[in-house]
Amino acid sequence: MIDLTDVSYAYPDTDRFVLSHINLNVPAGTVAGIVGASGSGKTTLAKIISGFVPHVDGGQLEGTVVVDGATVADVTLAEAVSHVGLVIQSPFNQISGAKFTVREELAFGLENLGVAREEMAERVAEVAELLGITSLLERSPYALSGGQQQLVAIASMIIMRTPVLVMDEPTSQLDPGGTRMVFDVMSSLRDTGITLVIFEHKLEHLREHADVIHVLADHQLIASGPARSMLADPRLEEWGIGSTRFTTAARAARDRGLLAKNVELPVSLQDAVPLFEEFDAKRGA
Amino acid sequence: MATTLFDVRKSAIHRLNPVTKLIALLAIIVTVFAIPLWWVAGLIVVLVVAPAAVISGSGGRLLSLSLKILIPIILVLFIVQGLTFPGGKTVIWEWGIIDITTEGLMFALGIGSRIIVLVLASILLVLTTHPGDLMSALTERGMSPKFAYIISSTLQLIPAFRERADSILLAQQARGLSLKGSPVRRVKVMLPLLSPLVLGMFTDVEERSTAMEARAFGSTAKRTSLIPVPDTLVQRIARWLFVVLALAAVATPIALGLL
Amino acid sequence: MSSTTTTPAATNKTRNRILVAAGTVIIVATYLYLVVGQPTEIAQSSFSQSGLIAIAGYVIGAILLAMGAIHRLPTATVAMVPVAIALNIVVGQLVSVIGLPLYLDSIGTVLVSALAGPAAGVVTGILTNVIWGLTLSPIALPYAVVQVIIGVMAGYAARLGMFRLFYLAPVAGAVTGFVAAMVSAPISAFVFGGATGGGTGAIVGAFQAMGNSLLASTTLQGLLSDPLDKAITFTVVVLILAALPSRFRQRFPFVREHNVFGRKTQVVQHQTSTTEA
Amino acid sequence: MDVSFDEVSFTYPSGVEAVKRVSLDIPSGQRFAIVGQNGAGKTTLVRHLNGIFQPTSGTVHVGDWTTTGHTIAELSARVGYVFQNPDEQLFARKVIDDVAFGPKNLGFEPDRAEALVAAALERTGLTAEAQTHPHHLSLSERKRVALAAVLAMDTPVVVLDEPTTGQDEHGVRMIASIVQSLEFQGRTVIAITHDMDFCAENFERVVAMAQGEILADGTPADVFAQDAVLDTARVEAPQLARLADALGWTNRPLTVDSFVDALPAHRQ
Repeated sequence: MIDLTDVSYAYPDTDRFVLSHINLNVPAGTVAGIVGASGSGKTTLAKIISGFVPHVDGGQLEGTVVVDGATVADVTLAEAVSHVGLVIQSPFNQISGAKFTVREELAFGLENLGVAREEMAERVAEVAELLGITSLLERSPYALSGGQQQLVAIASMIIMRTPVLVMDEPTSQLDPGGTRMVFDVMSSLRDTGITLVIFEHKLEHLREHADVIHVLADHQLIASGPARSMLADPRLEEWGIGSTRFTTAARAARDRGLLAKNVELPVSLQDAVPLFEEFDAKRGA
Repeated sequence: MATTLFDVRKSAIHRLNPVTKLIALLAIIVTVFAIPLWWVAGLIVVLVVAPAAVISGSGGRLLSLSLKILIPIILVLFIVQGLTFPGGKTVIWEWGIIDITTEGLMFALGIGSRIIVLVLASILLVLTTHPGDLMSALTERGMSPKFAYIISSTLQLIPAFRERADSILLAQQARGLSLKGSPVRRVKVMLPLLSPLVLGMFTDVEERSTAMEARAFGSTAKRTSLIPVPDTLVQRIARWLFVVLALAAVATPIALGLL
Repeated sequence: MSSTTTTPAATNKTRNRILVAAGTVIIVATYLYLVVGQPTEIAQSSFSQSGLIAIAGYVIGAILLAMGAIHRLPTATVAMVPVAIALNIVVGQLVSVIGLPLYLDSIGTVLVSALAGPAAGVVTGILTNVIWGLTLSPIALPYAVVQVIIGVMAGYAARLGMFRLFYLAPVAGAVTGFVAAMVSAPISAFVFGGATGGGTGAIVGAFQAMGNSLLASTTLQGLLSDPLDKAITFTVVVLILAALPSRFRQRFPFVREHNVFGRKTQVVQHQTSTTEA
Repeated sequence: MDVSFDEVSFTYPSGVEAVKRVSLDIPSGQRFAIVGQNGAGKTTLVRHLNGIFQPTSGTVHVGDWTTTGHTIAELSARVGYVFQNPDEQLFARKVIDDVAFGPKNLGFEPDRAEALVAAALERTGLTAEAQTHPHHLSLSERKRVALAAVLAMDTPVVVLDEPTTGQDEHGVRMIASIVQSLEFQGRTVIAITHDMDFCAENFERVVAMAQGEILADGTPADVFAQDAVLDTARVEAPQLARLADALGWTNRPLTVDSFVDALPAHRQ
């Protein structure tokens, strides 16, 4: 569904490549997670996949980007955005501001495309149901909590029915409650068959929702692999991404000989529980 | 949260098509300025604006908002023109070097009556029309959707920006910035306040325009709208009638040789 | 930049040029008619249609200009205009909190003109007054043309390189303020009878008492405050722009094309752009 | 410097009662954290310390001062406040000038100001970026500039509003080490945080808030042991505490070391 071949990119008026020789393949219907330290080029990569680089930002783009069968550089931005949706970091900025209720805000993109009124109403109802925001439809988008705003932002992209959705740190500005709300809807999104690319810092959540993890460091895609093994990889420390306490604790336990040498390290709570079950609860009491 | 004056009610005036109200407002303004007689303005207030205000149920707010704007203007108008009107000849009251002329007061009455109509009728429109509905109605009639976007978005952004400006003011004060001192010092204070405000706001714009493009704002398709704007045959006829009345108002004084 | 199909764009271009030209002609004609063509006795009586001509000419002219200008703006600029308008309003209020005896209510307009050009300035200018009309008081509406002129002049000042040097900006601001005062005077005189506020009304009264006509008095009153206020506005804008990172400023196509802030490395390009302007 | 809240209530002009009769004594040199979901009143409460808010009733003491008697600018000499969003305060063209803004406002001797600025840059790992425009840095680095700007003011009390949001691993570690080092200098650190692991590992006292009230006050071990409190405050326990809980352990280790140390005792 997404194919990046040997992609390098430098912003206008600079010779410094913020991304170099990126090769990335995301099969249709899967969820790809991309992790990287602050400043590693995550936002730029999100913009490349969704066509804003080079169509809006200009600059020097090498290699080919093919999304949903279309070569992004060869089509117009209008066509590119019909293949890929982009949810940006700040829900405040994702909301257009052109509309006074959530219902109309959701329809904003469809109005721009000239979709018929009856169809718009149907799609608004459907997407609101999917994300569980039906009760917010008559509220002002600016009167919502951060988490609710982010759900509206995601809904406003889903409604465009793009086969691919890119999310650039969609929970970075949310409290734990809001974060959980956003990750919960990712499960519903999976069921719709959409292809998802998530850029995220929160490793525990990523473990639960992504199929494959790609690591961005030193301007390159430096490693990739299945979610659990990649997110427990000790090299993530060197790359400034870190690891969950589940991973660190299991690693320390293994090094002290408390766990088997060949143990598969956990990333999330679900991974960790079976691993430590042999340590009896009652004895510790 | 919007910052407009819109008064949430469901009166007959509120339910009118926004374009009908807009054309009525324009016709009223054209009429009072085209026939510059104070009693014409007075009649319009009594026969058109006041009844509409009563029907709308927003009369109280209309009165308090308008008076706040009008009292200083009208007061200054009568005092300044009464005292210093260049064409003033007939002195009706004098005290030392101060004298008030009839011509000056008549001039103030003429101008003042029109300002009163302008302010009352405009505020009534704003009170009874949600800006979002006005924008949809105008976009439906061929206004560029970019205008609609800018106006609606500004109305919703102002409170957010005011909040951010406050927050910056506090953040800098918390770093020891004092607002006291000479005017020059206070101009200097503007920099640490404005620079983060501007940079932050314009950085947001970059993100926001990306998000809008992702939602096909740049599309050249003919826009549709989710919420239909209500309209009736009577209103369609009324709108043409308003236009004819306004044109008649412009022509009358010229035809009668009053000007 | 996103590409558009050529044929409709070309016809739009002609239409937009006609709109801009018509708007400009109407505004200029309105001013000349009110100032030059009007016999003084009529202008001094409330029984004349000068008020109608002032409002109608300026408002229609400003709307035509804005209609012609808005189609030229890419989405990135359209998204910037609300921020600029909010800045006009929020800074206007901040200034009164800090307690400065100025308006500084067009900082956003000047800023947007410097970064995105005169067309963006026109749209920001007219819509600032529309927003004022919707949120505060309708008496701002007849003055929309003044903000439009500030936007146009700031945009051309930017093209001419007036924002490259710290001391040129206040000069451009003073000139803009001068024009703004001249253009707004007929509205203050014929629509509001000189009574737009307590302080300004008293000054107009003083000039009339000295034997000036109403129009002359409102013009003189405007000249007392506008050039100074706009000189300070332009100075504040140039200071803000200087404090912003150059990478941020250079992201705007207008800034790059017209070399608004100057750059040692682009001397050749700089000369071509100034001759064009 | 000791700070204390005495029966402090605060109601916004809108009528929202954000803080309800809160009393707290925070002794000099304590590392003190406040947790709770957005809207719980955490930020409103700590903003009383530098006079941004004045209590509707009750009193706030900073050392021997009562905040009502002093302006924000005066209180800034005693309480340094790092706002959540660095972009709301950074304005200068160079990192070093922004960091020097506070000390200059406080009227420090040039030598002292210079030394404090250099030390703050060093501590936040920004010495190499002293001449860079703050806007050219990443969010994680900009947050550290804002922190350096407050550290350079050398205040006896430092308030951190969500210092770890938007930080990568490197940034979180650096902030943790700064919190520890402030304690060595005897300065009081008060932090609001959503990161429970950061909280459990770096603070000696935790207060959980919900709806303007204090639900629990104690060591991290005390507070994170109370399920009812965590539920009401809508916070999750630190990762390893949740693991211990899922395993049915009665004790809840909060850090990697204490968890691993507890393992042998549980071995079957």
